[in-house]
Amino acid sequence: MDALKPVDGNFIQKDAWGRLRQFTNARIAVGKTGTAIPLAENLLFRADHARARDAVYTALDEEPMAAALQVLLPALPVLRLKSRAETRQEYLQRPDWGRQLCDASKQLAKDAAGSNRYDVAIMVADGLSAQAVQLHAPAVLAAFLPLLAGAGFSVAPLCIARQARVAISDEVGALLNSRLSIILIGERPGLSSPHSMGIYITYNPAIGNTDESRNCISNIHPLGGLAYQEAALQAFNLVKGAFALQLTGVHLKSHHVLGG
Amino acid sequence: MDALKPVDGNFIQKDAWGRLRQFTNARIAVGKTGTAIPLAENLLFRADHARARDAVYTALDEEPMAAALQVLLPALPVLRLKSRAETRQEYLQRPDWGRQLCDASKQLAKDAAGSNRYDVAIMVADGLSAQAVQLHAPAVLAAFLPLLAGAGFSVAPLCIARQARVAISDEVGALLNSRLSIILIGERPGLSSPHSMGIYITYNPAIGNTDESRNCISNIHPLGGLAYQEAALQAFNLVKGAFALQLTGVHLKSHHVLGG
Amino acid sequence: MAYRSTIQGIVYTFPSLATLLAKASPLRSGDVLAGLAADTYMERVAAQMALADVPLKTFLAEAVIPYEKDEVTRLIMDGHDAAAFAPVSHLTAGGLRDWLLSAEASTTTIQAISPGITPEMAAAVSKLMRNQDLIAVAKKCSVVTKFRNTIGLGGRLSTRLQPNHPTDDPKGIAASMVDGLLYGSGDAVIGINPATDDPEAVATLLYMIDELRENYQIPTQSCVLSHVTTTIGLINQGVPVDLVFQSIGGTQKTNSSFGISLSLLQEAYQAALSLNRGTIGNNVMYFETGQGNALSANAHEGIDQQTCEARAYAVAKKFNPLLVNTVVGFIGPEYLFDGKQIIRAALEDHFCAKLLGLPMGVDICYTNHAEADQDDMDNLLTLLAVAGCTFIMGVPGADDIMLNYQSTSFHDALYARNILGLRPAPEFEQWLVRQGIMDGESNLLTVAPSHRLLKNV
Amino acid sequence: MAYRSTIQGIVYTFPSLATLLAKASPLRSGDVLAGLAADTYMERVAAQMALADVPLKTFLAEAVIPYEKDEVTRLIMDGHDAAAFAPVSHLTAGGLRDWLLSAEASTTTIQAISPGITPEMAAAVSKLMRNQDLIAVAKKCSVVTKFRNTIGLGGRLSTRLQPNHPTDDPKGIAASMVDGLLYGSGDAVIGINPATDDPEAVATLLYMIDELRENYQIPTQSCVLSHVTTTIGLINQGVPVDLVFQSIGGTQKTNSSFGISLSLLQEAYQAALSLNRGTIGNNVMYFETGQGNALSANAHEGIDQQTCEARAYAVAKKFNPLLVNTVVGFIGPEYLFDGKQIIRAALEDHFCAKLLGLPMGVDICYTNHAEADQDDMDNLLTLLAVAGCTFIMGVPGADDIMLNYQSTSFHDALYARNILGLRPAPEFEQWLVRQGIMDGESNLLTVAPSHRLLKNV
Ligand code: B12
Ligand code: B12
Repeated sequence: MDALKPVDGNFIQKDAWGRLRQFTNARIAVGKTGTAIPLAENLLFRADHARARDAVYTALDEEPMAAALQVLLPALPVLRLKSRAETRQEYLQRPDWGRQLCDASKQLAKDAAGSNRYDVAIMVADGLSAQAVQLHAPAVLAAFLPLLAGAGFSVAPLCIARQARVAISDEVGALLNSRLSIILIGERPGLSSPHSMGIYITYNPAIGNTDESRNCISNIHPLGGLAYQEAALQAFNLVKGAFALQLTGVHLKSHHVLGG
Repeated sequence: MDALKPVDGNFIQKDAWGRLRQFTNARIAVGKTGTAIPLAENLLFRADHARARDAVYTALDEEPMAAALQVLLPALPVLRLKSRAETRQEYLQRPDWGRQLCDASKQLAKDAAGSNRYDVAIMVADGLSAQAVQLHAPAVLAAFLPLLAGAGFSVAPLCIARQARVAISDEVGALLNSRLSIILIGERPGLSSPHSMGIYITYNPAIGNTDESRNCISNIHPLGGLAYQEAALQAFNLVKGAFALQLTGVHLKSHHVLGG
Repeated sequence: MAYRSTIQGIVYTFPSLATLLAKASPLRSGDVLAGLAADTYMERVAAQMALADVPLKTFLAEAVIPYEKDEVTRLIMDGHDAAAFAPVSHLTAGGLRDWLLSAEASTTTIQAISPGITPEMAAAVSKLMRNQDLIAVAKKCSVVTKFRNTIGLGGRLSTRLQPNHPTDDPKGIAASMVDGLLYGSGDAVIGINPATDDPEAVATLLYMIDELRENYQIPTQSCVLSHVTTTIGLINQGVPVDLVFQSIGGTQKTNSSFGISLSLLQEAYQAALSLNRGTIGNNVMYFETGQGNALSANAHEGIDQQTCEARAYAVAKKFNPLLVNTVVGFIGPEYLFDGKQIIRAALEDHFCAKLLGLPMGVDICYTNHAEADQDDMDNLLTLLAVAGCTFIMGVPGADDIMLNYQSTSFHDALYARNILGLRPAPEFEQWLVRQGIMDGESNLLTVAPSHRLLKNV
Repeated sequence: MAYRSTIQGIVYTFPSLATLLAKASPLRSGDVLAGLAADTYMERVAAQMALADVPLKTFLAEAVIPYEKDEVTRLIMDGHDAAAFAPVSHLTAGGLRDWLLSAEASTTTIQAISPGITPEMAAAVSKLMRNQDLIAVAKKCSVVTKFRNTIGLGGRLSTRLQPNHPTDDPKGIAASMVDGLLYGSGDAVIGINPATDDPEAVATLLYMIDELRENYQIPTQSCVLSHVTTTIGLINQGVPVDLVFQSIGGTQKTNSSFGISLSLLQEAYQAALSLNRGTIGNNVMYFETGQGNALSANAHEGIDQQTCEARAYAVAKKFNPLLVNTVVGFIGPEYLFDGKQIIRAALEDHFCAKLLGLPMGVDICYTNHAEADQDDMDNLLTLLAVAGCTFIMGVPGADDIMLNYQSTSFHDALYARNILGLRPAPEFEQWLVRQGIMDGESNLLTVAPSHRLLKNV
């Protein structure tokens, strides 16, 4: 460089494959300066990080959720449950508490079930992104419940579970005398998808089950994730497969379901 | 290495100058393995670290301190003062609060002084190691106060200052209408000297003074530090110098004091 | 047996080797959660002092999980190589730390004793080490594995290209894959985490990568990280599987919560070997581990998470993997609270695995519920590159849009290679040069829109 | 002037450049204490976005502390080199970050523009950088200084031997000094912090080191880090002073709280130059800085601590120092809370100083009231060694028994040199080899009790 000439304005190297960005939300073709990511992209990344961190701490807004669920299954009450974790801080530090109902919620679930038996118990849980279920759970259930009803499965009272982990579905499913338990839960927020929902399905829900005996449908969200309708269909297929094989988990693959 | 022969037991290299350890408490001649400090020494270091951290959080035991000070200057009350920092946590996070008296203490000091004027105000403050002053302040003052008295300096009521920083001596000295302010304070704890005391001396104490206008005597402790008697003598010499030059700080050096 | 040490007149007692190991572990949230951590810093130091004095032989005599109860313990005990152990058998855990750091412990001497070291010994030593020790000794270790290229040579840093997509969309995945390849990434493996466990979807992805690899003659291997049962099924159907993946843990119970066992892994190993797809070597397995996976399945058996983790390496070792990596910050702050704990755990995992002879990579990462950010990852990346880490992940812009966490970007790998003069696996490096992606000095070249790799996508 | 940025529809406004710089700073306790930190992470990112867009020219137009009020501002503005600035004068702060990382920015091009960069510009750029950026760019910078040896050459890492003693006892200090020399430490300087400010005690120490240095013909320099007024007095008395030391800050008020001013430093500089004691060069000053020193004297003038720190480098630069170092974790958690903040600040300080053309070393350290430990220091040490840090401290066993904090040990320096192939200053290295302390490959040799250096102590 001549010390008197301005430095060349084109030191950022653009990538020649920007058009590939249409196929994915991944941060591809961001270019580089030296070996580094250009600053503008780094700053967007940081803003997304700040947003994803906020998503972890946003609480579930119970009223509208309860109302939405009530509409979907008007005949039964909506149960509002809570785990043993009182605060978000506790939730993050004590995953074990997030897997257990608090005493009041236990009683509530027990009383609601009475001696009724159901095929399927369904929970909507905040998990690590309350916004995820807030945004997506009602729509997915709106597609899913009719499929269940059409196939003749009986459904327990819908539940909202706050400060909950996946495995709380064991306890809830068991208390509701259900043969299968389904939890719609906020996945941990990502930079590009802070509001992504997962569905976990467990046959024979019982405290102490571990993950090899569940199935999972993941990444349900409208930002390039799994569509609501498709998620509902996959869940329904797994439910059918589960009742057919009388199990969920690693031994239930979708080809079983589809008769493959 | 022959895979069947035991590894040589002498892989730690000792240093040939262990005898130099008699001259210092520094961690010299610790030997090495490869380029690393041998584990035994690392573990002692860690234990010392744990101890030094504890020293930060040990509180000043006010009763015995007050009793000891009372004995040293029976004619006047001992003032028990507190900074604006309520807890240790606050003290550590808000050094600015540690430099200011809480309102009650302000009043106490003002009332105690009344319209009296003194040459020297003396404080004993926890600083970052309450144990340091707990262990050393009474002994140093026992040597120091007679020197002051002998030279005819008048001394304000002795003060205990909790959760205090060096600069609190400005406010206390000013409230006690004193021409010079002396604070004996716990220095931050070190691994080898968790209980080391410093003395800071300020002529014309006034809120807003900064450190260029103080003098300092440091590292007073019996583990190879400055001896009590010597510390008292140095402090006394600085006081004499301060009154002679009518200042303390960078322009007061010990040779002024000694007429050098 | 009880263990003991004294500091300033206070006697600290530890009822068992398991407790001693747990209390000697540097502070981390998972051990606190499990109720296993030392109560005070001083108690931790006391445990380290007692642990330093434990003869290595004790680790063979006192199993942290009973032999009868746990197949991982049986694997460790039955597989122990007494001849390799002999040269260090008179040492204590502390003595082993001092020896490993000494000039006497060279790459070859460490390799010679490695089969005599149990995971618990490695864990014990790591707990006594500071970070610089973990780095310095790991750097001395050398573990080389092969499939279609050579992983783990000195002066090299490989990357797993991780082109995930939330719906496993082949186009989306291909886009990220090309992006990665043009950034010089993918020599360790092109490895996709599938969002679904549907065998057909997984097969589609395997065919797609295989075609790309064949088309461009890329000297690397592919993997879709589905459950091992899914992969076995696909092998049986003749789908082109290079590497078999599985997450593993250090207790039988953890593995069973993952739906696996040693015999299932053995079955998968045999199936993969039978395909004979490696061109220059036969390391066909890829394992992932990570502190906290046992506790998160309530399967830790009262063992601290770092010791559990080291035990998982015995499982990995058994199947001669091409790659192992610890997903160190992946599970979340419940197990590793912040950047400091993640960094420490990563260095421990890397050290222990290398000492035990594994080709260890690290998923340098954090989740959005952890107290960590890119600065912590930059630190860890630099430290691991100095320590001679085998491979790291390559994720577009460091943001995994399916797994929802941040790992290392393609750029990060370039930074690490550049700042320390490290290069990709030799066969892959030559390919990059041939493709005009990199020059002979490991500088990335600017690629024209007409580049071959950009043609079919 | 007000600055602005928008994220997801929310507009963030920052009333002044000073506020913008403060809010853009990565989180640290000192800025929170001063009430200057961003309220939320998102606000911090917004500030960084706005800062990235600020033209560099704005930094010349808007002084963060008024010109009339502060002699450091005057030094910066009056000393600005417009010709050197010209090549980058059209860039924004963000553009400068991108340029510094680009291949175009080589060691020489960075050196050429350096006199055109003000401390505030450097601070701004550092706030936009992640840790890997700070490392990568610092590594490209080169600053070489000389007195009796050559400091700052590529592939070298020097150490200040710091043999402090709580009562300045010459025997105790000599013991630590010999320990350090036999560990290969002391090429940057043999520098004692005195526990007392008594000129006679200081003189005694200066005579002692000078004699030792002469006796053994050690190609290095000495320093007693007393107040500059004390040192000037000693120079006038003919005491052998090699380097003049002083702690400095980035505002006039901070310096006055230290009892100094630019003219006092100028006087000291002239006095030291007049002695003409350097054999191969004339860099005679040694400065220490450290984030938080301004705030701790309530002299920060509403400026964040990292910007204050960078401004101190303008003061240092004026006097062509042989050595500058930031005592990064020295003051305490009030200013840098934990290992993470200490590491970040150290990398910022090192980067800014190098960019501004200073021979920057780092006192890699922490106090016992901070949330940090040896692992954090190992991390930072390794990172700085990769970044090309000029020198670090050498304290026996890392424990300074007078200053009451932990710095780096002689062993730490050996670790860093060994793991990265770094060597001491060339003249000193040759001396070590001649003395049989080190071999030609930078390996420390075992020294016999009869070694010359052990004779007179
Ligand atoms: C975190 C995570 C893990 C962690 C779980 C530990 C923990 N405490 O969180 C670890 C690393 C152990 C893990 C392991 C595996 N995982 Co996983 N995991 C995830 C991830 C990234 C986030 C999950 C989440 O946010 N949960 C929400 C919170 C609130 O729930 P939680 O109660 O705190 O945590 C529970 C769940 O995460 C559950 N879980 C995690 N993974 C899996 C996988 C399956 C099949 C099931 C049933 C449950 C399950 O385990 C936790 C403890 O109960 C998802 C991707 C995503 N975007 O969601 C993949 C994901 C769910 N995992 C997946 C897979 C394939 C696996 C493995 C089978 C991989 C393998 N081959 O071994 C293993 C084994 C799982 C098992 N059967 O036990 C796939 C599932 C594909 C599918 N549709 O079936 C996903 C979608 C993506 C992926 N490829 O990794 N996983
Ligand atoms: C921390 C420290 C500093 C910090 C202070 C910032 C801070 N907020 O703490 C910094 C790095 C800025 C500093 C600077 C200097 N220090 Co200093 N410092 C120390 C140290 C290591 C610990 C002090 C301590 O524990 N204080 C106790 C706590 C509770 O007090 P505090 O209210 O929180 O903090 C105040 C004091 O630390 C005070 N202070 C700190 N250093 C000095 C020096 C002098 C002469 C005075 C009067 C006050 C003073 O300033 C703080 C703010 O008011 C001591 C060594 C020791 N073992 O004590 C040396 C020590 C006190 N400093 C010393 C010196 C020489 C200096 C300098 C003069 C060096 C120089 N040439 O510029 C400068 C300038 C000081 C000044 N005039 O302003 C000498 C004093 C020798 C003597 N007997 O006069 C000591 C003994 C050792 C040393 N060589 O560093 N120092």
